[in-house]
This record gives sequence, structure tokens and C-alpha cells, in this order.
Amino acid sequence: MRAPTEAPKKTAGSASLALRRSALLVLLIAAWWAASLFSPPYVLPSPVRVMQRLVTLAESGDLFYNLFTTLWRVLAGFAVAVAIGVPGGILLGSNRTLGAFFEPVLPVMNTVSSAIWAIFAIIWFGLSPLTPIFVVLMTALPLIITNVWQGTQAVNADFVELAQTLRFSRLKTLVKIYVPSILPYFFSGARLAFGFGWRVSLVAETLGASSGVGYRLRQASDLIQTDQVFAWTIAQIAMMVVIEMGLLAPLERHLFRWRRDVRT
Amino acid sequence: MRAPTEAPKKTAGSASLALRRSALLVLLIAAWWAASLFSPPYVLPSPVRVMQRLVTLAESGDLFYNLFTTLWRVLAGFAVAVAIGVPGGILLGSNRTLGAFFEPVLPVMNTVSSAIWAIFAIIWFGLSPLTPIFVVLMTALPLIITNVWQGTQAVNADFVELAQTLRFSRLKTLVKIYVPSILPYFFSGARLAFGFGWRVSLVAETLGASSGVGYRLRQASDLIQTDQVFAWTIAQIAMMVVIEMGLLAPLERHLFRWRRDVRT
Amino acid sequence: QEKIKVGYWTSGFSVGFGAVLEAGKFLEAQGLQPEYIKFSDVNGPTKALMTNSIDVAFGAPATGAFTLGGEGAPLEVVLVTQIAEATFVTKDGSPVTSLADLKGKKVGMSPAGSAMYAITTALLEKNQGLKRTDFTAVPGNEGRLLQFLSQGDIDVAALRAVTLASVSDIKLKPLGNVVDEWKAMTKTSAPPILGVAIVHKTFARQSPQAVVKYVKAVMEATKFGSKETDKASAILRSSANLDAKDATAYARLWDQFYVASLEPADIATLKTMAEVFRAAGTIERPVPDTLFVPTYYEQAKK
Amino acid sequence: MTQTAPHAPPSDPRQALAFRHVSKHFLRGDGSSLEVLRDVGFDVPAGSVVSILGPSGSGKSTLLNMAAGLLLPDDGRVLVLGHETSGTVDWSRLGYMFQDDRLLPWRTAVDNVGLALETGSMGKRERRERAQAQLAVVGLGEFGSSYPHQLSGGMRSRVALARSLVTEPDILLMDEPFSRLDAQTRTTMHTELLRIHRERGMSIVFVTHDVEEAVILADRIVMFSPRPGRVHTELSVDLAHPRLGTPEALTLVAELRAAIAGMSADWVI
Amino acid sequence: MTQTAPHAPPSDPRQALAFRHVSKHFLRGDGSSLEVLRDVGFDVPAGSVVSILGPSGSGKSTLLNMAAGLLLPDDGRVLVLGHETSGTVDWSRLGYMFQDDRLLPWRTAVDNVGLALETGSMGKRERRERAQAQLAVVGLGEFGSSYPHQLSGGMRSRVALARSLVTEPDILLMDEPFSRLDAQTRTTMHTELLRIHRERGMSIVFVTHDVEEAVILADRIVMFSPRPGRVHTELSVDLAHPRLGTPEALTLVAELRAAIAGMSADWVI
Ligand SMILES: Nc1ncnc2c1ncn2[C@@H]1O[C@H](COP(=O)(O)OP(=O)(O)OP(=O)(O)O)[C@@H](O)[C@H]1O
Ligand SMILES: Nc1ncnc2c1ncn2[C@@H]1O[C@H](COP(=O)(O)OP(=O)(O)OP(=O)(O)O)[C@@H](O)[C@H]1O
Ligand SMILES: [Mg+2]
Ligand SMILES: [Mg+2]
Repeated sequence: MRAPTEAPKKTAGSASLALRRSALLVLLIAAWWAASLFSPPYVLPSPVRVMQRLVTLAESGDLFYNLFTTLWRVLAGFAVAVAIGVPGGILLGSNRTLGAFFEPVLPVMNTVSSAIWAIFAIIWFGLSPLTPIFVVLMTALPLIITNVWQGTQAVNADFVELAQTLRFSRLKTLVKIYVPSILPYFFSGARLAFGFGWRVSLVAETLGASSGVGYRLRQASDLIQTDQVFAWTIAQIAMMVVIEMGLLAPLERHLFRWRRDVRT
Repeated sequence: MRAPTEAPKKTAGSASLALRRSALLVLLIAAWWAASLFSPPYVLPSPVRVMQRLVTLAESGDLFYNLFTTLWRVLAGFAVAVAIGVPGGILLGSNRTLGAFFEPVLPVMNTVSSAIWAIFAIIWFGLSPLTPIFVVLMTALPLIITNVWQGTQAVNADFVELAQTLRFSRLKTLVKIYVPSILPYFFSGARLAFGFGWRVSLVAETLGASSGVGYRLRQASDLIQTDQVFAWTIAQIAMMVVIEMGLLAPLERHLFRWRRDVRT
Repeated sequence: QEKIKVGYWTSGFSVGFGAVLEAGKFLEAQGLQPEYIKFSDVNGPTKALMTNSIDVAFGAPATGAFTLGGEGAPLEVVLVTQIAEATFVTKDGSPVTSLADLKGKKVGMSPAGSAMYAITTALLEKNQGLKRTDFTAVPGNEGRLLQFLSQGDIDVAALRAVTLASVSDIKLKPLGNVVDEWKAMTKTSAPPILGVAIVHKTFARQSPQAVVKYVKAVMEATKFGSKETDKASAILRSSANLDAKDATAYARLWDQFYVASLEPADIATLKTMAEVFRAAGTIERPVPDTLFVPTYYEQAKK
Repeated sequence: MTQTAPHAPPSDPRQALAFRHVSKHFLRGDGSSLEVLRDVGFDVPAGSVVSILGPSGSGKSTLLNMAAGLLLPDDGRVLVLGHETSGTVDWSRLGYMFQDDRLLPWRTAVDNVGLALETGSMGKRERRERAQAQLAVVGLGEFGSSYPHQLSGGMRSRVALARSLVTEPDILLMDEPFSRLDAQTRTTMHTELLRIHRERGMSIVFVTHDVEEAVILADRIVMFSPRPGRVHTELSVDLAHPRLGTPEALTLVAELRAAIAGMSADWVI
Repeated sequence: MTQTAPHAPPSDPRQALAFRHVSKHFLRGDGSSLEVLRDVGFDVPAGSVVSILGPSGSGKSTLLNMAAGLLLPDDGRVLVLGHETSGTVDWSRLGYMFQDDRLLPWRTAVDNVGLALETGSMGKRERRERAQAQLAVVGLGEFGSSYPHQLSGGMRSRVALARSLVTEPDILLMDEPFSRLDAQTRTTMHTELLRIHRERGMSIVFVTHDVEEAVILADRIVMFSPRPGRVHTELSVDLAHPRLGTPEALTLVAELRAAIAGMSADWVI
């Protein structure tokens, strides 16, 4: 006799998943450690050395101070990008005239390197915290707009018609039909925007900032302090994994709980 | 009497569109020119000066040589990213076990800055042309994987069932059901990957390369030749717009011709 | 003819010298067959040496060499090639009149961690009694600093001579000069050092004579640049992508930033600097004396 | 084709819906033009139930889309409560049950029904209660929290039915509302619909393929000819309710079936 | 619930399909368990046409999904040509027409039909030709290049019908294949289906709500009781074709209708 096919097998599955993941992690660290035996520490420092450095940084308070400084900047820029990008993308995608008009603007924004935005930011905002925020914004914005725009074009016309017969206002149609439809597009956009925002904030922090992970990374890199470079990189990655697994993934699971599973 | 609602009104619309776009362009250049009157040339050079520089660069052959060098590198990295990212994203999205396992890997890839990939590239590939290509690859890959993955999860389970009853092999199901379904996701991913790939290739070209737009931009920037910085930037943008309007947009229009228009 | 892979940073303080060395075929004149590998990251050549991708480099930041030396990397510093020069300037009409007035001001300089930063902060502390916390250091490259200065974001900036020479539209007032301050601080006549020529030990073991030839070529090129200003300027224009005006300024200032020597006084300066850097936390480990190898220079001088 | 007077006054408002010389073309996949409706004209008197019968592809759904204001005729006029659909119409009094169910996959059954109430200012709790009550009317009281993919085909069309009823519209357009239901459930739904119609007195237009259903429910039956759709026959059904199984109704059904079979000469599928 | 022998031999291969003590539960939206099928058992002899009648939500589609191998029973066995669906079955001989049309929106009608042929090694041109010919059979010859959204509801279900026929399957599962068609088109489709069945002799299982349709087409009728679905009545129809309008058929339809009406006491919707 079989158990109902729909019954959740979560507990067993997630335990073995955690196990397999830890196994992967251990494997990676072992490989790193092995490789480090054959490389000088200034090319590939050993995991132990990087750990020690990480502890030193944490003890001095440097680690969390700089991580949170950068995180704050990224979040601020990201938030503005979402606030502009989501309505903007929907507008461009749902209004054909506007969309056609702005079509060539997006690749331009996409191409302009963050360094150039940084230059503009410095001209406009000088040495204020707005500078790195602006750079993050200008990087995150095309990511979000592009995805939301594309998502808007994929909205099912049948549902828009339904909204019309229900006499929904434009705003209501956007909120009740468009937003849920573009949610998966928004999620990939947001995930990317956050990642890339983080990356460029590091670049922006080498200009005019004197704190933040980017500043410290650049400093370590200029001095060829490879273990510090690794330590900061690992700290960042750990933070990103926590955000992904602790926030984004569960949120997504909740929002997309209506989806029918494809069994393959 | 009204014309059939479905009749195309393309010609009139696209002429006025071109007009409005040119108007925007003229406006932008005018604004730039006005602003340049009040700024020293090393902060904001005038459009005329930038144009002259552009002509000089074009005449010396520098312009196209460097543009194409960079373009070639970006395309190579981009192609590899597509070749890995599309099947990879589909696999991760359609196989729940694999997907859950690799979930935390993506934000990691997303976070690792291109500069760090560049360092790895130099360690692994030395000073070969593989270095910038690798950096582009590592930037474009998460963009494509993230979008394709998300797209795969949004594939209609009904269609997958249909493929199962038609006894399609896995590969065939991927090609006939998944690929068309994720196409809009792929398009935003690819568009972003190309733009961002271009941007990081500029960064990568500051390492070990002695040609390419990035190399020239960095040089001009370090020497405070602001007019050259602007000239290169404009050349890039023009190229991107040509690619978008001449290649991507028409391709998309063709591929998505089956879509029902939403009239709003 | 011996093959040699030469790396350099095609920007900032080494672009001019690199162009002259390359265009003047100085290495070829010594019977070497060079392959030039260019980097637009200042530490690019050092990192490439670290992975043995190139044989020799010039204009490599001394700090990077010190860090790697402390780690026991197989590198040898065979020549001092760039002087750490900069002038503190302020906008004309600013209330700041001397370096002593910097207390509480915003000072633009190279980013913390760089050699220039360590040198300037050390100077300000020793000569003017200004602690690190007495002023705000604003990092940025030269173009940015100039812009901050004109926007009023900062009060003072430490700028290189070439940058100052290219500025025509803002009136700037010099407050002091890093080289002079350094000499006053160390009470010697040796200038502070920014860039050095380094070689990989493997290459040096294989063909010490090639290193000698390389050192000789660098010395010759330095001499050529300081004597033949017009020719150097022409090379800069054609090969280094510089404007006529910039090229002339660059060539005229040649002696202010290019040297080629490794006299005992230079080694002493390097060691002093290493101590200053270590005190400032810029580098962590002591620099072994064996990092500096003057024998090639001695031979080349003959 | 007739010319409509340029300043035609709003027509008789006692007609809930009126189609006047309506024509419509579409473009086919290969770009050729397809005539779908040709000079269609009939009225739906306020409070009446009108059934449209017609072959597949004869433009019945197209006609309903026009009545709902989603499409405009190429030629002719469509009037809702006396106002042309291209002008100002009080759409809020109209409910449309599409041929496909159009349930939002990300909403549960009860929230799909509630969607129709989200136009106004009704509170969330009241919306839920009304939606739940309407679901119970269509026999799905226990399935409020199921997502559309967890429902059977017939259940999905009943959710769509509930959504079109919950707003208590004055004009109800229904496109094959019961075609996915079995005979028993369908009879129950017929009874419910007639009860609601007695209570609220709304005007109903419904498309069906089931002659018996048309006879049981409709005051008036409009039969379409094959594409291009034209009005082939229009007849009134003046029988007392309930009609199910009555000899008069059975006779009418038989007659209509024969008529349709007789039409088959010009029936082009 | 019965225990199946651990090493049960493949059952009688003369049965195209066999359901043995099949039970199935689903989770409802609120997480509670829903019993959908209870101990369902009947056979589909090779070459026969079996019709399933039953109320909405009684698990008819679920049963077809099991026969197609998309779902496994919680309990009991589903055999295709004598092999259990959880084991090795020659699926290539099975065609399934879903209750919804499942047309790929990015493919034209002819390419949607052609999709079913893309499993094998058939050349592109031949696929197109066969798909086009099959479209013509269902009366859509001119609409090959239309996209699904350009077709009417009845046309879409005919495209799906064509897709399930074009592979010439040995076992054909059809879930309310004609429910969106008008009487005339439906009659034409019945005739076509019977002709194809005569020629190819495949086994057909089809779900319908139309008693008349079941009587006209089926060799055997299985009537389901309301959820949880059980076999309520199973009967053979031993009438000669064509049956449409014959007195015997009319009598049987009337009898079955009465039986269903009689069942209504335990009919829970
Ligand atoms: N958007 C469209 N573009 C092109 N053709 C269309 C469109 N909508 C409908 N048609 C065509 O118009 C004709 C009538 O369609 P309609 O949906 O009104 O038919 P119907 O009478 O409702 O048929 P059914 O009973 O099958 O639902 C069909 O031939 C269809 O192909
Ligand atoms: N994936 C699923 N998850 C949860 N419940 C489901 C699922 N699929 C079907 N059901 C439930 O199983 C029951 C039977 O569904 P099924 O589709 O088999 O009915 P049916 O007999 O085909 O009805 P109809 O005639 O309305 O199509 C329904 O109550 C439905 O809610
Ligand atoms: Mg229709
Ligand atoms: Mg069903």
C-alpha cells in the first residue's frame, strides 16, 4: 500500500539535504586545504589561516561594522530601485507607446558601467553617503526593470480581460493581475539586483568612501594581503547565503505555494 | 465604419516614434552642452569636444579595433554562459533534488565580485585571452541561470503532463515545452548578461590585456582625459543600442508573435 | 638573444617610462628579446610575477613588494624606479596657508593602505604633529581629488606634479611637498620611494646576466628621458596616448619622479619605509633584508 | 450594410442589450480576413433570459465579448441599457462568465470568487463571507481553500459561475456555463439560476449547445447559422416553469432538434 | 481494501485497460484528506468503446490520469495491456485527450497537432501533412495557421481531439471530448470517431456527461456514484450502429436518464 502521493515527505528530505550540503561544504574546504598545501600563502592561503584572520576581524569589530555599513548602502539603493523599477517596468510593459519609446534606453543603462555612474554620483552628490547608494541604484534598476518589463509582457491577456469585465481600475488591475503574474520575474530580478548591487557597492566604496567591505577589500588587495581578501570574501558569501536561505527562499516558497508541482 | 481592430497601424506609429526619439536625443545633447558650459572640461567636456575626439579615434582605427576586441571577448564569454546556463538552469529548476541542493550556490556566485574572478582567472589561465572571457562568463552565468531557473519553475505543469503522455524523452520535453516557456525569462537574462558582461569585460581588461575598450577607458580615466572617457562611453552605448534595436528587439518580436495583445 | 617577459602598469606613474623604454628599444639594445605585458591595474605586474607569469616588472608599488617579501615570496627588488612625490595644494583663497593648518580639515590623498597614504600620514605626524584622527583623510584618485577640490568637498589634496601641470583653470596654492618633508623627517637626501623593479627568483637564478642587462636598460631609459626631453615627449604622444600638452609637461617633470638606482642610501630608505609602514599597519610582517638585491645594479653601473 | 444615423438617440432602455446590424471580421493565422458576424441584430429585453444556440465558431463568444465591451463591432451598434458600448456605459451592472474559467491560479477558490467584489469598497471579511456563501450555492462549500489546479473541470466552471453571480449583476452574460457539468449537477444549477433570476430579475444572455437547456431556461432562443454568424431563427418560449420533463418542453426540444438537423444542409463546420 | 499478491502475473492482455480495487486520496486546499476513488474496478476489453458517466468531482479525470500513468493509485492496480502502470508499460500505444485542451499557445493549430508526432523519427514535412489532414478531419482545415487564442472554444477542443487521434493510438483516453461542441458538430465528430474505430479497432475510454452520446458510441457504460467515486452500474450496449435516433437507443437513453434521476437521492454535489 502506498502513502497518498501528495503527503509531504519534508522532514526526511530536508535532513538528508542538510547532510548532503554539509558534505559538499566539507569537501570544498578539504579541496581548498589540499590545494593550499601546494601554493604559497600569498597565492592561496590555507583555510586555517583565513579562519584566524576572520576571527581577528570579528574580534576587532571591523567585520560586522563594515559588513553592515555596506549592507545598509546596498539595501537603500536596492529599495529605491524596487520602488522605481517595479512600477516603471509594469508601465513600460503594459503601455505599448511608452514601451516602444524607452526600448533603447534600457540597453544604454545596462551598458554604462558602474564606474561611470560613480563619477556622475560624485559630481552630483559629492562626498555624501548618497554616492554609493546611487551607484547601487543605477546597477539594480536595469536588472529589475528588464525583468519586470519582460514579465509584464508575458501576463496572460485573458486575465487582463477578466479584470476589465470586473471594471477594475488600472491600478487595481496592476495590483491584482500584473503584480502576481510578474512575481517570479521580479524575484529573479531582485535576487540579481541584490547580488550585483552588492558587487558594485564594493566598487563604489573604493571611491570616496572610507569604510565598507569594498574599501577594506581594495585595501587588502592593493597590499596583496591574500588572506584578508579571502576572509572578506567568505564573510560576504556567508551573509548572502544567510539572506538567501533565511529570507528569500522561504518567502518564495510561501508566495508560490499555489503552484502545481511538476513531477519529473 | 471602423477598420478591423486587428489591422496593423505600424507605419504611422513607427515614424512618429522615430521622431519622438530623435527629439529626446537632441534634448539630451542640448542639456549636456548647456551643462558643459558651466563645468571645467575635465569634469564635463562639451559634446563638440567629445565628437572631435570620437572622430580622431575612429580615423586612427583605434575605435573599431578596440570595440571589436572587447565585443569578441564578451560574445565568447556570453556564448559559454548561455551554453552552460540554459541547460543548467533548466536542470536545477526541473529537478527538485538538484535545485534544493544548489539553491545556496547561486547567491554565492552572484556575490563574488568580478574582480575576484579576475584574480582566479589570472591564477588559472595566466595572461591568456581566456582571462577576460572567463570573467565575462562568471558574471553572465548567474544572470542566465537565475532567470532560467525561475522560468523553469513557472512552466505550466499541465504542459509537462502533456509531454509525458506523448512519451517525450526528457530532452524532448526540455526542448519542446521548457525552452519555449522560459524564453521570456531567458531574454531578460540574456539581455542583462550581455550588458553586464560588457561592463565586467571592461574591468577584466584592466588585467593582463593591452587592448579593448576597458583598457583604453581606464587609461584615459587615470590620465584624467575626460573627453576620451566620454568618447569611449558614447561609442559603447551606440553599439549596444544598435545590437538591441537591430538584433534583440526584432528577434523578440518574431519569437513572441504568438502572444495575444493586451489592450489597455 | 635572451627572452624576457616584462610587465608594467600602463597608467599613472609608470606609463611614461614604459612607453619610452618600449619605443626606445632599450632592452633590445642590451641584447634582450622582450615581450611586454601591460596591466592597467597598479598591482597587476606584481600579481603576475607572483604566479610566475612574467619575469620582471618595473614601477611595481613598494608596498606590495614588501608584503610579498614578508611572506617569503621568491621575489627580488633590483632597482628603485619611482619616487613618491606629491604636493599638498589648496584652492587659492583658502584659509589654509600651511600644513600646520590641516587640523580638522578634509585632506584628499591616496586610499588608506597605499604607500602614499602611509608616507603622507607619517610625515604629517612626525613633522607637523598631526595625528591620524586630527584630520579627515578622503581617498580617491587624482582626477577625483581635483574634482573634490574644485567642488569644495575637500580642503587640501596631495597631488602629483603631472596632475598639477595639467590643471589650468583652477588656481591652486602649494602648501608643501612630500619629498622635501620626507628628507626633513629622515634627515637624509634620499627621496621616498613609490615604485621598484622586481624580478622573479627563478628567472634571476636561470639568467642573472639577463637581469643585469634589464637593470642596465632601465637605467639607460631613465637617463634618456631626463636628457632628451623633446624626444621623450614625442614618444609619450605617439605611444602613451597623451596630449601634446600633457606629454610635454610629463617629459619636463621626468626627473621629479623617475630614478634608477639601488645605492645603499636607497636600501636604507626602503628599510625606513618598511618600518614606517609596519608601524602604520600597512604591512604586517618584517621585510627581510634579502629582498633587496643590489648586485645586479652594481654590475650594471660598471 | 446599413448606415446608422450620426446622432442616433439612445435606444429603448427597456432593452437590457441590443445588437443592431453587427458585423465583425478577424484576421486568421495566415493573415487572411475571416468574416465572423454578418449583420446580426436582436434584443434582450430587461429581465428576460435569452439563449443563443449556434455551431462552433459562429461568433457567439465574439458577440458576448462585444456586449461586455471587450471588442467593438466593425460595423453596426451594440447597446447596453440603451448606450452604445463605445460610449459611456454603466458597466458595473454587468457580469460575464467566460467560456474558459479564467480562474487566477494563485488564488484559492474563495478568493477567486471574492475577486469580483474587489472593485468596490466592501471590507475583506464581508467579501470572504459572500464569496463563501456563493460557493456553497454552487455546491463547493467545502472547497473554498482549494487552488484551481486542485479542482475538477466541473468544479472550476462552478467557481467561475459563482464569481459571475456574486456581484449580483443586472445583466449576466454566460458563455456555455454548464457544458462541463453532469446532468444532475446541471439540473441543480438550472434550478438555482432560475431561483436567483426570480429573486433578482436580472437579464441573462447565455450561450449553450444543449437545446434542452435552452428550452428549460430561456424566454427567447436565438439560433445562429454557421460562420459568418447570422440570426437564423428567433423564437419565444412561453412555457411555465419548471419545464424539465413536461410534455410541452419535450415537444419543443424535439422540434428544435429537428430544425437544427434540417439546417444541416447549410451547416458548415 | 484488498491485498494484491506480491508477484501477481500480468493479467489478461485481452483487456486493454483494467482497474482493480483502485483507491485514491488527495489533500484538499485546507490540508484535509479527500477520498476521491474507492475500490473502483472494471475492464476495458481490447477494441471496445467504454464510456464513463458520473457526477462532477467523482474522480473520472483522476482515473484517466492513472490510466495514462500520470498518477499512481494509493491502493489497487491499474493495468495497461496487462502490465501495471507502475512497471514497464508500452506507453507509446496510448493517446490521451485531456479535459482541458492544453494547446501550446506558442504553436499554431497545425503545429499543436504535429507535436504528438514529434516523439518518433517522422520527417518534418510528413508530420505537417498528417497534422493538416487530421485537422481537416475535425473540420478545421482552414485554421492550421491560427494560434490557439485565435480559435473559438469548440475549435480548440477539436484541435486537441486531432492531436490525440493523429498518432493512431491503440488505446484512446478521452475526457469529455465533445462537451464544447454544438449538436451538429458533435454528431459529425461521433460519425468520424466511429469510422476511425471501425478502421483501426482501437480501444476507447471516454468520459462524458451526455447520456445520449454514451449510448450512441459505447459498447459498455460505467456509471460512477458521487465522490468518493465507485462503480454504481455497469451495462453493455448491444445495439447495431448507427444508433442515432433509433427507437432502441432512445429507449435506453430514457432508461439511463431515469436511473440517474433515481440515483439522485445519494447524489451529493
Ligand atoms: N482574437 C481572434 N483573432 C482571430 N480570430 C478570432 C479571434 N477570436 C475569435 N476568432 C475567430 O472567430 C470565429 C468565432 O469565434 P467565437 O469564439 O466567437 O466562436 P463561438 O461561436 O463562440 O464558437 P464555440 O462554440 O466553438 O465557442 C472563430 O472562427 C475564431 O477562429
Ligand atoms: N491535484 C489535486 N489535488 C487535490 N485534489 C484534487 C487534485 N486533482 C483532483 N482533485 C480532487 O479530486 C476530485 C475528483 O477530481 P476529478 O478531476 O477526477 O473529477 P471529475 O470526475 O473528472 O469531475 P469533472 O466531471 O468535474 O471533471 C475533486 O474533488 C478534486 O477536487
Ligand atoms: Mg465560444
Ligand atoms: Mg474531469
